[in-house]
Amino acid sequence: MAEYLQQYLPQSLAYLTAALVHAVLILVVVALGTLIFIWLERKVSGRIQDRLGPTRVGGKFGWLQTLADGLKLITKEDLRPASADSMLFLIAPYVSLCASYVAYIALPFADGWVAIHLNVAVFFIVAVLGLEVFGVMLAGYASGSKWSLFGAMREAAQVVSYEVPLGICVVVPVLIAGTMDLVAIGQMQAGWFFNWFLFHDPFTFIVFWVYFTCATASVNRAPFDLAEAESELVAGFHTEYSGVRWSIFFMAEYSSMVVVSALAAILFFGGWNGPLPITHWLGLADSANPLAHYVANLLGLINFLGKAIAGVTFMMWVRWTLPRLRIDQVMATCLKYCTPIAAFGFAGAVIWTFLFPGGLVIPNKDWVVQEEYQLDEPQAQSAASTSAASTSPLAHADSGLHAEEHHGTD
Amino acid sequence: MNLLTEPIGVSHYLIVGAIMFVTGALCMATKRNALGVLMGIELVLNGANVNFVAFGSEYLRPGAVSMGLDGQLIALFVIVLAAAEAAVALAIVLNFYNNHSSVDVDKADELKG
Amino acid sequence: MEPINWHSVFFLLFALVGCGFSVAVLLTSNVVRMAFYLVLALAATSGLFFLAGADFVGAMQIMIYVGGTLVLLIFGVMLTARGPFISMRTPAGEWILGAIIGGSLLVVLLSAATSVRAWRPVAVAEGEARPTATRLGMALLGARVDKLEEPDPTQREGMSGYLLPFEIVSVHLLVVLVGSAYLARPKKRAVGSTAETV
Amino acid sequence: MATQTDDPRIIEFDVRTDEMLVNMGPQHPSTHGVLRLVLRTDGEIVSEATPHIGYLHRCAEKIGENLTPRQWIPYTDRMDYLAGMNMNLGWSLAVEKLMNLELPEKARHLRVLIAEMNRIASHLVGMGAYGLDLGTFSPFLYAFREREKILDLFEEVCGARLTYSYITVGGATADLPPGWLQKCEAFLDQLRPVIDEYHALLTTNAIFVRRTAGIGVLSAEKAIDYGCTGPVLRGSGVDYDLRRDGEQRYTEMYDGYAFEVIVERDGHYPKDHDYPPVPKTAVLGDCWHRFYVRMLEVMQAMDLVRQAIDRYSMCSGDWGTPVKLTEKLPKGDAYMETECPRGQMGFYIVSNGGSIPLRARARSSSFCNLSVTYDLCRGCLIADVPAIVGSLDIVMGEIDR
Repeated sequence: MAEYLQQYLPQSLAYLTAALVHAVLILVVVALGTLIFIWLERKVSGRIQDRLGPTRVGGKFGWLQTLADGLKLITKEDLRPASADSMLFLIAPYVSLCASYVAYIALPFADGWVAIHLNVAVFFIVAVLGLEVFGVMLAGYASGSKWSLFGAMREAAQVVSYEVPLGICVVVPVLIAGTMDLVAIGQMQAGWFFNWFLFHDPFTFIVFWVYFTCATASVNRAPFDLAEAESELVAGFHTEYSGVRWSIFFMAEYSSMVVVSALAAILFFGGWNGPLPITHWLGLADSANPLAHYVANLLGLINFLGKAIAGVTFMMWVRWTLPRLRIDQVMATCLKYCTPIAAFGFAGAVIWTFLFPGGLVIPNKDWVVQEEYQLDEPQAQSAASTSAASTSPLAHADSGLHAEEHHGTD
Repeated sequence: MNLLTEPIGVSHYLIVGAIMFVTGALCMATKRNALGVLMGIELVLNGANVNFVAFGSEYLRPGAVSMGLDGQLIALFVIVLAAAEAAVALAIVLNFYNNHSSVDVDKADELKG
Repeated sequence: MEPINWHSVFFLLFALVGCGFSVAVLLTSNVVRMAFYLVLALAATSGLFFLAGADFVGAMQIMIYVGGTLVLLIFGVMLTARGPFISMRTPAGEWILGAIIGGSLLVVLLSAATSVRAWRPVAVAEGEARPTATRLGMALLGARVDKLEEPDPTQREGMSGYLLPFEIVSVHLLVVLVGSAYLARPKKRAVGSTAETV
Repeated sequence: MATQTDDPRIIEFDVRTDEMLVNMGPQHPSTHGVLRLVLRTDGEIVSEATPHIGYLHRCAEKIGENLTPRQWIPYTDRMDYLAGMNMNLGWSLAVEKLMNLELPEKARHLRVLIAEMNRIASHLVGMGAYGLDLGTFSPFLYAFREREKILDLFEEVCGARLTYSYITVGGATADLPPGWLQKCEAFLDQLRPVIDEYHALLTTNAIFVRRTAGIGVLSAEKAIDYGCTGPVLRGSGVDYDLRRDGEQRYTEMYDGYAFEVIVERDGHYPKDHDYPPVPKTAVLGDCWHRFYVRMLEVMQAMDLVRQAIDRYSMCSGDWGTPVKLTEKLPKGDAYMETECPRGQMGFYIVSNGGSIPLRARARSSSFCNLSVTYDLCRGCLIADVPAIVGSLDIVMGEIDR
């Protein structure tokens, strides 16, 4: 893109524009996603509770309800308590949003459709999501309210603890795939749905549920929403926030929900690969025609977003069904159940991959293996096309990984 | 010399590392809050890490001149040990706080717990 | 006009953020803000690591340093943040002394950093840096895949791998875990009376 | 996480933190109206929880000294606004006792029918709001959905949905409308399976059990000492229900009705055969038992309503004519206690012979039940405070009057 723009603009401007376009694209995904997911949450909760949810604004289904609410929030007064540490109070929501926004950078939306093709993408996303806690802690401390401080302390304790089992769970698919590159992990699960890592072995199946539990906890959703437990702490860390800043916390929460669900989709549910290898049958995925590849990717995008939305909806279902845990029970759940189960699953997956390398039931195994060897070429292409705005060493960070892997294991 | 057009070398990284190291050392020297001292230590370690990564970077120093992976490996060890150090130091600070109801390091002059 | 080197631009950005906030850590007396500035400084450093082609170390920096260590630190700050401790001022004398020593140290370090010819910038073709995660992992397990082509056999032997340090660090972490749990263990104490540690 | 050890002077702690004074309420999502709890906390641990009341004080008793008993009936509605019918009934019985009025049989069954229906409605709110206190929203709306149906029925009876003023001195203001009994039976039929849903969502839910079992244990002795009544008392295992043990004028209303007092005997509750068993972690007198007693009382009330429907439809004659608005009261005083959904609600009336009483007083059940908070909340976690206060199921309108 930058190269294309360079024909018309000075070089520096061309790169900046290209970078801005990418950044804005992701921001649109975040913002639009939040709008849609808040609407979805209200619809889902409404249906669960025998209500209709929003019905008026924007037609029959209340499509525009969130937009109307957003406008209302923007016009609201931006309150700041007198006892607040004003600088930190003002910055905190943006810290939260940044953390979950940055995670999108390494998230592939389809085969090769990723802002920056990192070869440590899994690690990067998990690491960056962990930063969201800073916004919450700063908000809690800076508000100068005791309820906020309680919320912040709970959040800190909870997120730090849950990062341990979450990390172990994430390592399991990485271990099976042999790479931390999300694009490569996605490509490995192409084909039928039993190629998905969820069905790779019984241990990954267990580990997925642990992952989802820990992910729910780490993005602060019920039944782990201790930091904002409204029946105990009024509203926890965002008690003192109003208007735009409050809605930014909301945006951060929803966008990180999407990130963890999307990560689950890639790590366990085959990412952009549908349950049936339709694009393969149609010859779209392997076609040399760039348009066919584009169509395949578009289908993949729909697939991927569908899985992510399903994950988020599942979180909503859980939220509107279960009571909230107490803080000591949350910690006990993490340390007594999630961590040992995740560790057990990890050990099991290690043994399984050692005994049955390449999985147990993959009838068209040759095809998958073939895919693996073909990795380099499309990846180099995608890296070149998508990473124009990124810095150079990052963009090309991936090529040669697999060659090296075989080299190393020999 | 135009910084925007010139390539970046190891020395640039070393300058950043030096600044971080010195601010960290000064933090350790001047802060009275034990946690501030701890943060100074983190800065010092971080400054050193910048240097290691710069020396090990194949991008900055291609070929055999580079430390290669050793730089990055040492940086990794430093990060891990810094985490360990922070955990222990924090435990000490909290213990100190329990005993003295203060985190002022100037009060830690008793040589007994 | 010379083409802009984007690598340098990003380096400048991250370097300025990193150095700026480390100085801010030094200058502020509010311990919570200090922690916040430190977070930003360390995050910017991880950006520098990414720029130097050390993507694994960069992610590690975010994950462990920023996400783990600093959350722990802020936790400690919040536990001990009572009125007088939030901002403890340093006497002016110490500042002057510190500035002199720090300034001279900085001068020494800077002159050293800029004077070595081998550390001067070299123009490197883009895309030369290769992913490091696998090689690092292999090195930690004792196999140096990056040194296989080492022409000097003596060097090849000396840099065989990091299995032993890796194991030592693992055990060390365990020890630290136990140790810090021991240090911060709950103590029984009678209300009202002073030290009676069990 | 520090918890209290046996010796109250020894407190285990990880890090010495400052004790904080936190105001929970009067504007707080889970304090059931305008209760203000002042919490003294050490981190997450509550070392003291002091309830402060009076934010809803409306001088109801003083107003009662300036109105005739029938005029004061609407004020009793606004005491326990979730169980207005029971309040009307209590006051009416007190006045009838003073006037020594005898009611026709039909009025007796009508009162049982209406009072038990209101008990169901009240317990449904209590259950839903308790779910809300524990952080689950949906059961609240499910409970309100059923309560709406009861309110619809009440609306047909008396035109009001919350403040009924239906039961009055001398009987009720009107007879039940034609066809109402069938609707009522249809409602009971569809409520029965819904109750199982509530059990699935709350009573047997693992998280719910972990949040409530063994939390806020109120021993039987302490419950009696504090004057707790109603489900709070029965949840502690004390076999006491005014419908059986009360004054004769009240118990004779329930003469011939088959019902068992909901109280635990040997680990079992009456009528709990098709119900989930008591979880192993639950201790008699904890939040779970108080909640469970309420759930079973809904079943009990449904039985009573069915019996009342049968007996009411068999009666002929008068439903009880209300006394004149300005009927003269005999000189003297009378005190009458009834079993309201929240416990023992007493009304006291003193008259000097005029039509306006000299004194009108109320003994509030929620007031006594609330007084145990201080004891129960000591040493618990902040999250347990809403769980404990919610399990007492207080209504501030009744406490502050």
